[in-house]
Amino acid sequence: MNMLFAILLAALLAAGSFFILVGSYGLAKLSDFFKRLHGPTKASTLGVGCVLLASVGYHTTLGSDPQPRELLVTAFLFITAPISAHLMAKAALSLKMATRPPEPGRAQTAADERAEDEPA
Amino acid sequence: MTPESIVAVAIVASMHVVGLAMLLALWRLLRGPTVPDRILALDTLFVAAIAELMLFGMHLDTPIYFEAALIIAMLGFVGTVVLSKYILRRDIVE
Amino acid sequence: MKRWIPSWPLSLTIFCFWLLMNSALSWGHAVLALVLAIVVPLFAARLDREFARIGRLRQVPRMLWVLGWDIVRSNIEVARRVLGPESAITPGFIWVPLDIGNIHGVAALTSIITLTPGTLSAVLSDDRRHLLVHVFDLKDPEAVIAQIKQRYEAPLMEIFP
Amino acid sequence: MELALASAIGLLTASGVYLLLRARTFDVILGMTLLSYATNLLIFASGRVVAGKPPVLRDGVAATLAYYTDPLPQALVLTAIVIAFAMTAVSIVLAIRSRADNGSDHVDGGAGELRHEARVDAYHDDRRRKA
Amino acid sequence: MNHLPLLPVVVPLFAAALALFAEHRRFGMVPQRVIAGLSLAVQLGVAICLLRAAADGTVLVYLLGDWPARLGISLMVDRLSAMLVLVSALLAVACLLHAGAGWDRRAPHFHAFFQVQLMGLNGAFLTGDLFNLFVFFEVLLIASYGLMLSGGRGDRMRAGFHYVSVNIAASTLFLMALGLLYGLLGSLNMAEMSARIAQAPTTDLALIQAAAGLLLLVFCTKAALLPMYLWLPQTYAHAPAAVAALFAIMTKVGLYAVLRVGLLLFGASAGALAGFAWDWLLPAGVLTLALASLGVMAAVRLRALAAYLVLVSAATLFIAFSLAREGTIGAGLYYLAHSTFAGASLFLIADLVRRRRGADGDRGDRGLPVPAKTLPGLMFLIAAVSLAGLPPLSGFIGKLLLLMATTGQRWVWAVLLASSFLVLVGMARAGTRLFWRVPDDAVAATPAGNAPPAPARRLETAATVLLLAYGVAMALAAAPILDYTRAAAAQLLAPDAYVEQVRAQSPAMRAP
Amino acid sequence: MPASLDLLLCLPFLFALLISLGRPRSRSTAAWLAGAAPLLGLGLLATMTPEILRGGIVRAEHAWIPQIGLGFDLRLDGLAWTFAGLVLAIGALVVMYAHYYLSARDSAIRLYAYLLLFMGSMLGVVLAGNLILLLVFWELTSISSFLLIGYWHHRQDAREGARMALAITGGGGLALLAGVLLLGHIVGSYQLDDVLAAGPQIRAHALYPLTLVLVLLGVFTKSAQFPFHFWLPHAMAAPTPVSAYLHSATMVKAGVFLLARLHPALAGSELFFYLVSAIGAATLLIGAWQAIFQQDIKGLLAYSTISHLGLITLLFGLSTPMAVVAGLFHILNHAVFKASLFMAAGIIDHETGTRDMRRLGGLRRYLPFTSTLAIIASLAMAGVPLLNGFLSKEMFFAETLDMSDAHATMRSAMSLVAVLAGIFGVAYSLRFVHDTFFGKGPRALEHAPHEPARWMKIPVEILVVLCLIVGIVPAWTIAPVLGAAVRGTLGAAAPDYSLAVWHGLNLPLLMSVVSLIGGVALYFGLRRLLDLHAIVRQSLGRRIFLFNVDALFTLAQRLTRRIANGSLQRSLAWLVLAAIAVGLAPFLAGHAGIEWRAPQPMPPLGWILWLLLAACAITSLRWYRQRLVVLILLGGAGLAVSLTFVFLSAPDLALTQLLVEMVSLPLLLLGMHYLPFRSPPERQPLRRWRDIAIALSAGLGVAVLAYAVMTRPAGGIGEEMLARSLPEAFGRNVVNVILVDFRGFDTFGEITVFGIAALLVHALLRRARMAPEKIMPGPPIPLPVPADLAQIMFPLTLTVSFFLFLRGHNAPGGGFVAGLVLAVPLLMQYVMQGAASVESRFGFDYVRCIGVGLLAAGLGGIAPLVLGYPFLTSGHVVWTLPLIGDLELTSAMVFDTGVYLVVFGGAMLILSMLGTIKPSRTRVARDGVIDLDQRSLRTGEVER
Ligand code: NA
Ligand code: NA
Repeated sequence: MNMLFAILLAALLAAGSFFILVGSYGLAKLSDFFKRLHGPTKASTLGVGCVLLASVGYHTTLGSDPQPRELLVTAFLFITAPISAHLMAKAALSLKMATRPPEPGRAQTAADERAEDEPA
Repeated sequence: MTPESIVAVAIVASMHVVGLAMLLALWRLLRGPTVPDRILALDTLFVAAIAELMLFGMHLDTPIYFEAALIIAMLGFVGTVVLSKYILRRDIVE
Repeated sequence: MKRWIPSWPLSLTIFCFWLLMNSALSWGHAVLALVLAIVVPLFAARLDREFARIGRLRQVPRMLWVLGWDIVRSNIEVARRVLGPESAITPGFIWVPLDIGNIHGVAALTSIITLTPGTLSAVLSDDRRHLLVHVFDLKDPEAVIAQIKQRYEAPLMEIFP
Repeated sequence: MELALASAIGLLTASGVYLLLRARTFDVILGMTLLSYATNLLIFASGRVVAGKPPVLRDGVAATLAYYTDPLPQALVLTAIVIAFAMTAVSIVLAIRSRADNGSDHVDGGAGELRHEARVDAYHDDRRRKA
Repeated sequence: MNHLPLLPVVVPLFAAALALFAEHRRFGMVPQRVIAGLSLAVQLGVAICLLRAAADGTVLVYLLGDWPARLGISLMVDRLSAMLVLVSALLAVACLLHAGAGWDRRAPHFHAFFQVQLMGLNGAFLTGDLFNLFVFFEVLLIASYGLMLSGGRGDRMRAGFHYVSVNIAASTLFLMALGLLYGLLGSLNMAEMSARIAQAPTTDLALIQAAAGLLLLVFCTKAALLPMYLWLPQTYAHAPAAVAALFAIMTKVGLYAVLRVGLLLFGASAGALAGFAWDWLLPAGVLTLALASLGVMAAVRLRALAAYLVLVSAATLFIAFSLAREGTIGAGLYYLAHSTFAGASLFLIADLVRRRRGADGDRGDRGLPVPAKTLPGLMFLIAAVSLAGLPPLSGFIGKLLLLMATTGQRWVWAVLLASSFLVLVGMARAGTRLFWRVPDDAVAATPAGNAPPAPARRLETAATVLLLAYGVAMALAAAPILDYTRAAAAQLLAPDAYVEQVRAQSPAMRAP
Repeated sequence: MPASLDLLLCLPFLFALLISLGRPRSRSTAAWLAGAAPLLGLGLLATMTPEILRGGIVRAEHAWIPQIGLGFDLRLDGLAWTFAGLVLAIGALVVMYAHYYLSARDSAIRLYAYLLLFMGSMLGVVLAGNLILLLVFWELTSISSFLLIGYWHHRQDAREGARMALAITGGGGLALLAGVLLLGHIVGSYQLDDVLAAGPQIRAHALYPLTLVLVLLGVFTKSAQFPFHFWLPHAMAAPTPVSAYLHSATMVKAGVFLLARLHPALAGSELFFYLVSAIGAATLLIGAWQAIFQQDIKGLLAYSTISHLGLITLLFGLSTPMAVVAGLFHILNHAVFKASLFMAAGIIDHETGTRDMRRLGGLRRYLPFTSTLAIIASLAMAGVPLLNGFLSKEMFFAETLDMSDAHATMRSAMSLVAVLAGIFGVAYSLRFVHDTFFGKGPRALEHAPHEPARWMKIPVEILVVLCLIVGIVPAWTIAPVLGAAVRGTLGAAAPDYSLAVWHGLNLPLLMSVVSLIGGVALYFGLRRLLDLHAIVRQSLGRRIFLFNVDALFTLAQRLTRRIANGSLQRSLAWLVLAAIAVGLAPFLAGHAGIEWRAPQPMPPLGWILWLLLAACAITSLRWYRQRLVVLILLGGAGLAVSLTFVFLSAPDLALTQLLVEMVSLPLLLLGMHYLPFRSPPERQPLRRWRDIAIALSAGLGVAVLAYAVMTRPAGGIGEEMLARSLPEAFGRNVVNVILVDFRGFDTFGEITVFGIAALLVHALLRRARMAPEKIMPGPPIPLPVPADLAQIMFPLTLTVSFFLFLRGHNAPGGGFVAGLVLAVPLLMQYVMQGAASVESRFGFDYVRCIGVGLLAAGLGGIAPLVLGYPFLTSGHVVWTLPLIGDLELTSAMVFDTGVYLVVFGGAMLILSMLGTIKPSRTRVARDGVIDLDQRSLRTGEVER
């Protein structure tokens, strides 16, 4: 294995694990749910992305698994992560965990606000 | 240090860092305080698990954990979705 | 042709997908991939509710590049914020008005907003004209809206007319 | 490693048993789920604790227990997982039908619930009298 | 290659799958019933062939997947399993007849469940592999849940939850025991395990005993031995008639497993562990018998009484088997078949009574006497005589055989006879309350809006008569049956030949 | 000759069957049929008489269960011949009598059928040549007498009497069974001949006392001996023909018959002597004394019967040959006069409508003929000379005096008892005669009584004539019969005796005179002293019996309700406790304990995983009442378990566990919707601590066992599987090879379980209408963006599913995993788009899908059968195709396809059924909607 390549892999791994850790750290540390929501959903995508990239590099060079199949993992993660985040945010809003601004173009009344969480 | 050993060390270190990340997520999972927090923590655990799986595959130099990682990436969000949907509507299939 | 291959991009994706998934490239797999590329979309098409169109894919590579770069950039930004003092963060919601109507486009846009660190799409209004976005560190709402519309929505409207 | 796995199995069993002895259908089902984790790990453990030697044969490696873990317990666990899932499905459906038909999610139905409440009341009366 | 041992498992499975296709309102019930009937006919035929093949003492070994028994799963047909397969097929004929009178229409997927239940029973009786036994236990359990619950509502659901929960807990224990045993012995084939137990190092003995103890505990739970019998009266009293009748053999599966595992794994050649379980099975059986007999007396509903009688028979069998001699086991096997048929018939009679009496059902303490009672009364009398162990029916012979085999164990006698007495008193009271009462003041007080009594359906009566006829036939043909059961017992008590035959059977095309 | 013996026994049963199946329209046809059986029987018996009188024995033997020495062996000797004649003759008379006795409302068919059944059973007892066969018929008499006593089952007293008789005689029968088995055990045979020949051997055996007591229990219960005598008066609720038959001549005589039958085997010991004669004497006295105070004629006769049975028992107890002769003689005499008395009582009842002596009296004027007959029979009962009763009573007196000097005290006591009983006997006979036929009365009758039909009296006439001629010329009439009986009983030990009316002036005659005078004096003295009519005697025995039975039933009920109270928690707690005990037992029993071995070192990463698992498990206990929270925690535990599998070399397991988690979570959530929001709090610290203790012990136990097993050296059969997997089963993923090949049969069963579970869910939910506690307000939420993304994913997941299916044999995957990978994304579609929307487009019949899957798996399994290989043998083909290359096909793939379909169909059926439950509108309207502001952030549910 090429030294440079090795260092590159190590760097990718370091970056990946760093972002994963930061995401979790944010999750643990931040005080508000919506702030926490940013940490893992983001950092993890890049973090896991880096690790997967490293894995592709590693297995391709070692020849035990020449296909860059890990890309598929990334692809799926990129499709599903927004779904998760979207629904978690919706759920949190439904539980009134944050006040949300009134939707433009709609008169906002107290009664409406409730109806909004469960749009008519 | 050979390139191999550098990578090997990096892999093992990364595994521990990701493990640490999982512990942080675990803390949030146990602590809450709200249900969405716990859901989020579980989601994070799943994502971290993908990384851990790939790292373990590299550590053992085997592609055998690919399927498991693929499944988590592909379907790990199911838990998050149904739990959130339960909060939203209770009847998750309408 | 439409009857047998409802969606070329999908068939192509599946073809590549199959070849990628299997550990070795071979003619056998190519044939199998071809078969799947024809059969699977036939099945999947039955679930499609809106049959949204796909336009020119010219913008895709640039899009991906911009997206990748933004992800890296804002990941670092968010990491910095997370590691820094929490009091420095000023989160907030904004409604982003949407011009894009194609459902795939809307989906792609919300995904991109969520995937780029610092922003997170929370609610799509019922008329699909507005998207509620949570911003991690909201300094200038207008700037955020402008950036979203210009960097992501515009090219997406070209891909998903 | 064995110590950790054994203690985890023990913990899961204890938690599962405790929940199994609760009075509500859902809690009982939760108990069964935890117990099934414990069971699966226990069967799995009967193939001994071997890290990093999955039983997927590779060329050039002798197919012995020196290089691969015992595959049989794994196959058993797979069967057990599937059956446990089927049983969970049946019990949850039964729980909701039982509640819908009998008006109570107490494991012993409405009568059990009344009995339970009477016992709780008696306990409180007792406490009050002592106080 | 003789595929006979396979058929009792595969035929009902195919029948179940086909029955699913025949389920359509457009087709009506006929195709399903035809499938079920054909399947049962084949099973009956196969069972008879198996019995004849096993009668001379050979052990048919069927290597599934053509792997040697230690590697794969083998089906084993010895005298005992052949007999039990036949008993369950005979019982199933009656239950199917009864259900065919209309219950199968009301219970969705009835025929699929029924066939799978048979598949599970047959599989459990035939398999030679301990984990496979677990699988077939689950097969027959899931089908039994289906049979019990499909088409039901109300209290049956609660009883069902009880039944399912207890069984899941027991299955969990089963798996734990299996895990431990594999870890200790490294095999799941019963014959193989038997050989390995004999050579186990002394330091492993306590562990093996603990694991095997858990295993036997599971079987005892299924067979409803004290203190794990509490689920049974609940369940059986709430199951639909045809199903409760079929369930009469379910406790016998547990007993079968105790017998099989106890005698094969911990038989004479098991060294230090030989016969370790029997010592405490006897007192447990005696206590169960006492409580079950009291339960018979206490039962207000006929179905509950029948359920406690199932318990009585199971406890009696535990006593017989725990003595582990050729005489007692041989007698026990005769009694097993008898009690299965007689117990089942009582469930059918209870249902007949229940439906004829309208709102008061099969309650003994109030309600009108059974209308048009001659036939049901007669059937009840015969069933009662048989179950109480009075002559001249199979029950008497069964009890007689047991008593003869236990001469010298006076307190076993005392318990058996006392239980007979309690059952006699209990059944006499139940019978006179249900069939001999006339409307009195208490009855006049019950609301007049009783549901009109349902008519007797011919098929249901035929099913009951068939079950009772089995009992009569068993009494008449007691000699050959006893010869067989004694030979079966002898075969069980000398497991070495069995083990040898299993280990010697080589695959068709592979190296052994 | 043997054939006619078989026929003799079968006749009653045949005719019973004929009557009950033929259901003759006219009552007289029924009566003729019923009468034909005993008459034909008597004819048959007559053909055998010469042989019997010659001292021979007629036998008929058939094998039944030779292994246990039970043969269908009939044996007619003198004793049997006598009794058979008695049973048949009196039976014939009773049938005739019954024909006139029964009212139009009573079912003649039923009575005759039961009577014949009883007659057959009784004949069986008499003819049995094998003790077990005797027992069979013995119990049959109990059953048929139960039916006969309960004939008028609309009457409470009839039901109670029947039950009492069954309980006592049936219970006694069980004791007798034990006794007989012991006899067989001692002798080594149940053949009567063998047993009778083995008297000394039996009496010398250590088990003799027990055997004797058990047999006597049977005898005494059947023959209504003290203290079991009380059932007999209550059996009088039976129609009078039944009483006349059962309680004079047959059923109660079965006991004393057995005493006679087994006399050579059992009698002759001190124990026998004291036990039997003491009981007999007690019964004799108590029965006679009680009889005096009865108001019901049948009650009086019943107690008199008890007394006479006591007398007979006492005689057999004395055991001397002459006593046996006297006993046998009295059996015959008593049968004759008591049957006639019962019939007379029946006539009185029939004609006056009452049997209460307080209302009767002076019947002599209305029924002169019947009265005469009854008076003669009563005199026979009292032991008046020139009547048959006198003869046997005189012999009895003589025997009490004739005891050896060794039993001097006993001799005095018994003589006294005899005289006393004689006095009482005269007294009650006198009471019957006086209160019924003389004096004032009858009172308050509906119509004046008159003589019954001619034919109804004939049986009484015949019997009374018998009383007379036997009493006057015994030697010409009864002597041969008695002789046969005595020979049959005693064999060579039969004594010489003379049946003469006049033996000269001797002590027994004096005793007779004393008892006659004493009896008259007692009766009239008692009348003077107290108002006999005012005495209402409660039967103490009945009260004790009912008290005991009630106590037994109450005990049974209390105990059963207390133990089996239907509590699931109790069932499960017992199971767990039993498991703990069983697991602990071997270590307490003193086997060499566990050999502890050191564990492998644990990497830090492992501890992280351990922490994840342990924390989730324990925290779930803290939160279990909040269902949503605990499900999330369980999700964490599930992930930890999956990761454990990953690290411990089980990728397939990890995959499966993950997928099952993904399916179980929606499953539980779907179910939760229809359950209350949370578990109510528990505030029973004791209960909780108990459960905690149980849980901890169970956990500790499992952990210890697991540790001990894990640290043992490996050596499972799995190693051979590893070695043979690739060369013989052509798969690299050994776990999958095990699933579809080595142990494919397990998988076969497993998918059946899965499919059936799904079908059960379908059956349970198909038409169920249910409602959640409360529903969310408003219409469903559209989720266009997640729906679109999920829809894009769907074809990809389909492809992955196919991929996993194909690769399973060589890499992690396989049919089960692939099936779930297909199901989960489809479930997502249900979640995002709603069930109706998906099913309208993607209409799958999941039930059929399961069916197809099961068929495919089955067909995949049986395919090798065609080639002569066993079920599930996997074949392997490599096709080399142009362009494509080698195509590997294993027949296990067909099987795996079945797995795939069943799993997919099953999972989808379960989830879609749960997702499409039809809400119960009424419940929804009643329970209302959730106030969203009431929901707690902490638990996500409404807090109450
Ligand atoms: Na289970
Ligand atoms: Na689970």
